[in-house]
Amino acid sequence: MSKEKIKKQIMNLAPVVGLLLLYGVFMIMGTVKDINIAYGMKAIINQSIVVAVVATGAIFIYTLGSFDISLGASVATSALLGGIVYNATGSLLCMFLANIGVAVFISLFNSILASVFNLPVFVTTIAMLSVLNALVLVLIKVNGTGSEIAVPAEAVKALDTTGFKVLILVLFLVLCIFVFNFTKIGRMQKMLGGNEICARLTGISGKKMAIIGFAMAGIGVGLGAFVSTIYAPTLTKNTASSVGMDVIIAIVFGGMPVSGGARSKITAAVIGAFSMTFLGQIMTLMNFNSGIGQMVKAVIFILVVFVATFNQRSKMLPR
Amino acid sequence: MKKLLAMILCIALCMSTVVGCGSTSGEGNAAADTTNQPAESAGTDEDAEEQTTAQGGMDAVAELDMSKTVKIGVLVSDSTTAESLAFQNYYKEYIAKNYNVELMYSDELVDAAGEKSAIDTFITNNCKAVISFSSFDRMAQLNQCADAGVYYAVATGTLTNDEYESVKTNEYYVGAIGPSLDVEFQAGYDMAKHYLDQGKKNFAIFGGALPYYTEMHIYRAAGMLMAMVEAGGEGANYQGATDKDGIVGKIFETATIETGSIGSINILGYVGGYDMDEAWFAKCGQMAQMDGLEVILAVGNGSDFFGTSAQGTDVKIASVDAYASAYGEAMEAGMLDYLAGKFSASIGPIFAATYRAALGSPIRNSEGNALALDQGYWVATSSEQFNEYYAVDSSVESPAYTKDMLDTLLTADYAAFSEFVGKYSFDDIKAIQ
Amino acid sequence: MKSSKGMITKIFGIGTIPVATLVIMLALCASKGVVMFETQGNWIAFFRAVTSVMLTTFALSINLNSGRFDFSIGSISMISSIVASQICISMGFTTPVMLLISLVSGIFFGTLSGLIYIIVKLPPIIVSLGVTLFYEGFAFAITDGYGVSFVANTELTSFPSVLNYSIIILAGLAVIIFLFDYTKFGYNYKALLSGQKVSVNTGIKEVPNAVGCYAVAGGLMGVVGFISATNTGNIQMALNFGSIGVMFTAFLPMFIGGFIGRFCNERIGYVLGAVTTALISLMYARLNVDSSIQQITTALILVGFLIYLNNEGKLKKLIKG
Amino acid sequence: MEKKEVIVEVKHMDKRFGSTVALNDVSITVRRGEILGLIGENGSGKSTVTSIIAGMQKADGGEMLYEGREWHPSSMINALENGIGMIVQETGTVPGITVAENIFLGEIEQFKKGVINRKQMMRKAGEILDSIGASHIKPQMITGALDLQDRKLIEIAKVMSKNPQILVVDETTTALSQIGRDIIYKIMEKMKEENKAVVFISHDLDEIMNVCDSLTVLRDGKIIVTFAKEEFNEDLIKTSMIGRELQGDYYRSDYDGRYDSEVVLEVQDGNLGDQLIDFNLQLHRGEILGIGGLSHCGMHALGKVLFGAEHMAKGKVLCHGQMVKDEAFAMKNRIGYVAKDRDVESLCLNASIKDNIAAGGLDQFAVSRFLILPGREKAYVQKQIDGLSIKCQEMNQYVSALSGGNKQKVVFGKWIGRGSEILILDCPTRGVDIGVKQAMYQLMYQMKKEGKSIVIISEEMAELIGMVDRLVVMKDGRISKEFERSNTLSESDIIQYMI
Repeated sequence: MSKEKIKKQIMNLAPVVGLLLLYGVFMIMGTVKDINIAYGMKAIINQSIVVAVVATGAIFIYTLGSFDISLGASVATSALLGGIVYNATGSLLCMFLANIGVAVFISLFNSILASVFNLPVFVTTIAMLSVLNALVLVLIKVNGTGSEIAVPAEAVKALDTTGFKVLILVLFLVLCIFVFNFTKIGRMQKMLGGNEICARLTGISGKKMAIIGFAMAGIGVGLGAFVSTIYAPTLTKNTASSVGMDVIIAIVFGGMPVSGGARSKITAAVIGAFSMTFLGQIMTLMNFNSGIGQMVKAVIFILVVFVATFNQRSKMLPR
Repeated sequence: MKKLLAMILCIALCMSTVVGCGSTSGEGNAAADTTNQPAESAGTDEDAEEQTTAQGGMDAVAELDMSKTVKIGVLVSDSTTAESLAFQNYYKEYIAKNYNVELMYSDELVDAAGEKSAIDTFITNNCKAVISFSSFDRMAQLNQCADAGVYYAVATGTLTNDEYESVKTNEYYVGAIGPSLDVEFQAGYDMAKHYLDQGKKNFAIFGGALPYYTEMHIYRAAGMLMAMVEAGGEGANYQGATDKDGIVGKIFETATIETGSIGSINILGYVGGYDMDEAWFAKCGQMAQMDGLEVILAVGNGSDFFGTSAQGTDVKIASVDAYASAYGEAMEAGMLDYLAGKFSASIGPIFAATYRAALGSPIRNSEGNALALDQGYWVATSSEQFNEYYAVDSSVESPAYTKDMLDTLLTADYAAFSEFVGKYSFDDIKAIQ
Repeated sequence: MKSSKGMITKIFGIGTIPVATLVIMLALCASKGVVMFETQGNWIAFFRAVTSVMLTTFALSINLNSGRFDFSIGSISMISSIVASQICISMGFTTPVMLLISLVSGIFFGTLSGLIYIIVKLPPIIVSLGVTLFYEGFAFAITDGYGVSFVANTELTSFPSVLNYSIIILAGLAVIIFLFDYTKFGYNYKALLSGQKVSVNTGIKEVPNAVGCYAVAGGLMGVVGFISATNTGNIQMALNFGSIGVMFTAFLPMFIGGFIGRFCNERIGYVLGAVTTALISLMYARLNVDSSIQQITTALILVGFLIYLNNEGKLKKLIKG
Repeated sequence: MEKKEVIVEVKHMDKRFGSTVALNDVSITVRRGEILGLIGENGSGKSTVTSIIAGMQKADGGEMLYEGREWHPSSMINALENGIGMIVQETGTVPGITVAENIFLGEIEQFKKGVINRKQMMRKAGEILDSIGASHIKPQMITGALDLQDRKLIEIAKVMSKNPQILVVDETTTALSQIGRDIIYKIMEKMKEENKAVVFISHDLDEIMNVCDSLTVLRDGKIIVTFAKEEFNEDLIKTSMIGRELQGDYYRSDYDGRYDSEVVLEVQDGNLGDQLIDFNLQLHRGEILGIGGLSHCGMHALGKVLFGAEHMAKGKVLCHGQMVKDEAFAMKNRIGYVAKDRDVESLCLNASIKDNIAAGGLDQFAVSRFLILPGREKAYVQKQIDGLSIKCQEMNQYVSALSGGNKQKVVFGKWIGRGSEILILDCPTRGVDIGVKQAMYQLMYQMKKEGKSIVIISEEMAELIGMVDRLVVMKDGRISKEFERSNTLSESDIIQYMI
């Protein structure tokens, strides 16, 4: 391997190295401060898992070079409808199916709306964000107590274990890795993200791939909603409201190029989601207040992404 | 190659978390057990104490060992309101400096999941107790704390009766001290009454989080309407309702306040929510400038949203919030006429109760149940009054509840404790001081 | 060149959307027995909405048109108005000074954001995520989370008036038109916008131009922050991307402006786009429309308009044949 | 022959892009009153050296003298202001602004009197356009709405407005029709007469030999040889360009224009705007069909139509009697399409060779047409790399790092690998060096012999004459003439039907 190549390799692994580094810092600081590390790891998994699952699905959208800002609202909507379904049927399976169904429906609606009417997906999702936020309020008003829709805590308690949640993440990740790396779909999506015209002239249907991509993202959103519900079964208007932006941050932090294409990595989401949580925990250990903590986070975020993409600088400013 | 490596690493990481979680959950339990042990031993102490309290009546408790630093987590639901900042200020600037405690604050929480993960973080950091200002899912918070052997206390608002019944015997539930919904109702009632007594007839109401069914706001609004129904003369009613339950029920039905007449009293306008968009600000503006309007009653912060629009009119604004300097200025400028505010030290007693629980000496009521004590507002109706209150409230040297006062709570029995909390008015506290 | 038919098309293209909106909004209000512009307050609210939406639209479009997506504009408006009001309150400055300081600090934070972008050379959307978090955190840190409240400062809060807003609208429009249509900066901006590579190769300096764009956008957002601060006399804090909401208000006027811009100067299109959305906002306020209905309606209008824009050709074909 | 006055001298210039050496100790002398040709394979460094002279980039080493003084242009505008202008190979105009703004791109300041005086700018732009004989372009038009040729003319106008002492023309003519070419030739001649200098870069050997007074050959970043006009010899030049003698035939050698009678692909009554008007065309098994014409005669649109990538307003495209409804259908029926604009339409530059080749053959090597096994994928790609001898370090190398010829090979690999029976090639040898060209011609011929059918859409008459069985000449969306393969066919025969 040439020197250049080694350098490239290191840059490419920057997000992974970043994660390991953050993990190390957390362990060291945790040991020094004598915290309950074992419980902490569990907490970190709990705190990362929803974002990790949703972001992993969203990689399919990002690979296409698209962008979905309504994912958080979508998680909330699907969690709420799932909650309504549970309260009506008393079946967790029904809730699960409702979670997935609703999320996939929303996602497909987004992509079909965009492809039928030739709209830029991103703008469609901005509009969708408003619609879903409003829908959340309406759902809670109509079907809940007004301030919440609650699934009984006992009903989901059995599932609220780290093992189960990690299992969901791993299964979904494996599914996504399979689809992304070992089937035609992943290749076609990367090609579309890299050069849409060329992909079309290679017989790859942008619309079909967008629909598949959004469907995969929808599954991620549905799983996220499910995991979110079993973790915190009381759903309110702000449920999952931070997920939308966290997903974007996680994906980028994990080393995924925002423009999508051939450099897309399916594992970026998980790496990014866990990195951000570790970072948050470290901020807590350092006793930063919200303002300072957020500033430090911002700086580290930019630095990591900067290092990870150091070998991709061009003469012109990126857009 | 590198992709493969990244993938393997990623899967390995997940696997390690699975394996780790197998072991973590085991370890976690073990850890929880270890944390449980002192707590449990504390629990047995407590049981013993309870028995003693039960047998020996209201005897004072033994000396507390305050040599070890106690970590307490604080769940913050809104880190930017005057109230929550005043509270944090009291904890940070006074409590943390005068007691051997380390207070950890959560980030701003917006949902039940946030609460849960914040508590996870507290437990990770070996907090012995959690004081909660966040109310998305209190039962879940309590259960989570109890499972980990961590004491849990509610610092704003109280539990509903049903909720209290279900958890009052939980040894990790310290209790709640704050305005109950009845107190909230009364606060609204008093506010409206204040103006009705002055002969005002034309009101507008700001509903705050009422459209999101935030109960304390609903009860405050209901209190206002109740006062109007009483003052409205023969046959006055709000949408047909004439009593407390009826009015509350009406608000729950529609999540809004209907404008119109209540007997001789008029509700000219209503705005709810915190949309903060152009349309919302326009709604606020036009409400403040309505013809004939005399008073704006806000269930929350009113002057910030209506003050400038009402500038130059005779409209009075009444708010419920905390003692923040901005309100003093607003009162001085005539933009705020009436403030029912929580005083920052009002969260002193719940700290005392939580702290002593963490030290192994929890306080329970005469039946051995968790605390459920009411506490109300300081009402200022003039700038002078505000300044007097504010001087005390904002002081970090001698706040409303000083260390000496709180120290008595650490060893007080239930009767003394509850009496102390019950005397929350400014004058009462001054008298105690 | 300027045939009368061309003129008619032009006037029609420029006027249809705002006029139709005005008529619809008036009709909606009238049907409920409400006079849309009843009080002075209504006029002020309308002009305020036009001003801040217009400035936000300018700010958003400057970078978005060049393919630079900027989440940070909301946070810039917050942080610069905080800096300005803190200074003014402590020094007892007057409103015009606060406006000036808002503008200057907006330019400062915008420039900073632009500098970070050109230094790290990451896609702007990523940089703006970091910058947003940073500014929000910074605003929080310098005010200890309290934000700023100066409700009682009648000097500063007396700013809202139709006249003052009109002055800002005209001045803002004039400055933007001057900057983008009559200066070297503007010409280079347009060239870079649609032909980045060619322009750079020709010798146009992209870096200063990009920083300039951020500076201008920042300055505009500083004024937006000033307007919202002087409206209520307080500045609310936002963390965790709470500040990005401001940006979303500018999309509809931007698209409307883009459409109108085919018939006239694009910036005037943006103003008319802002007028259109301000009319809708005022209608919501006058009729006390519930916020969820409001959100859904606005979103539907946005999607509907986009569908029209992106399928204009097809629609025309459909109508013709 | 008396030596003319030297205007620019490049001495020992070096330039590196990462690890690749673009220029290695290059020295060039440009003289007044002379048209200097630069020729070489892709990546030989000819564009690099001229772009350095014209201020587009900077050298790593060596020195440049311009009229005897040290020459360090800071930008293209800077160079132009000092008298060195260049018309680039790629599009050099910005689409979203007016013609006038393009002409004064980067030097708008001259109209600044407090503010930019738009009227004055427009007037001046009009004058410049008139002066080069492009009065049909109006200064206030939006550039993006013009066709490629007019956009090139704008660039020329921009350069000529500065009255340069040296004009560099970098492969500009490839994109132009005869009219455009004539304008350029005229300008070059005029410059020569005025005792100014021209540096002319082209792939077209005939053209360059016609136009130039001397010719410098570059290879792998080094100067190989410089010929004076009287030394021009096609074979010699070719040999020095590729560094060895061309083995075997360049085009095909036979004049046997026979092919099977079976129609594999046809257009029936096609109509597409002004690109295709009542258009009928048949492609037969084993046929190489050439389509010639001016660049906007509709032939490029025809290529897309044949592949199902563009839909006609009326009429249909049939492959073995079935409607070609989209690209996927076309591929299923073993049609392949090599687009004219390679970097935009045929390749994903920010992806590896593997990704690009594999993208075309997913259904070929995927198990059950779905599952992708890395081993099978690699084997498939390696086969194409070997078969077409694509020069690369490894298959994971990004396509953006390859030379034009190798890029085109990757495109071919994408289509040949999947066993395409019908290939639609739109300007397949555009910007491709001779060595690769020859290989491609031989490949096409080989494919014909295997019974495959090929459509070559080209603006280069020589390659059409050299390769096709049947030549269809298009003009304004219609077929203006059809020629069968013949050894007597000449360019002038064809051109009269194009214009």
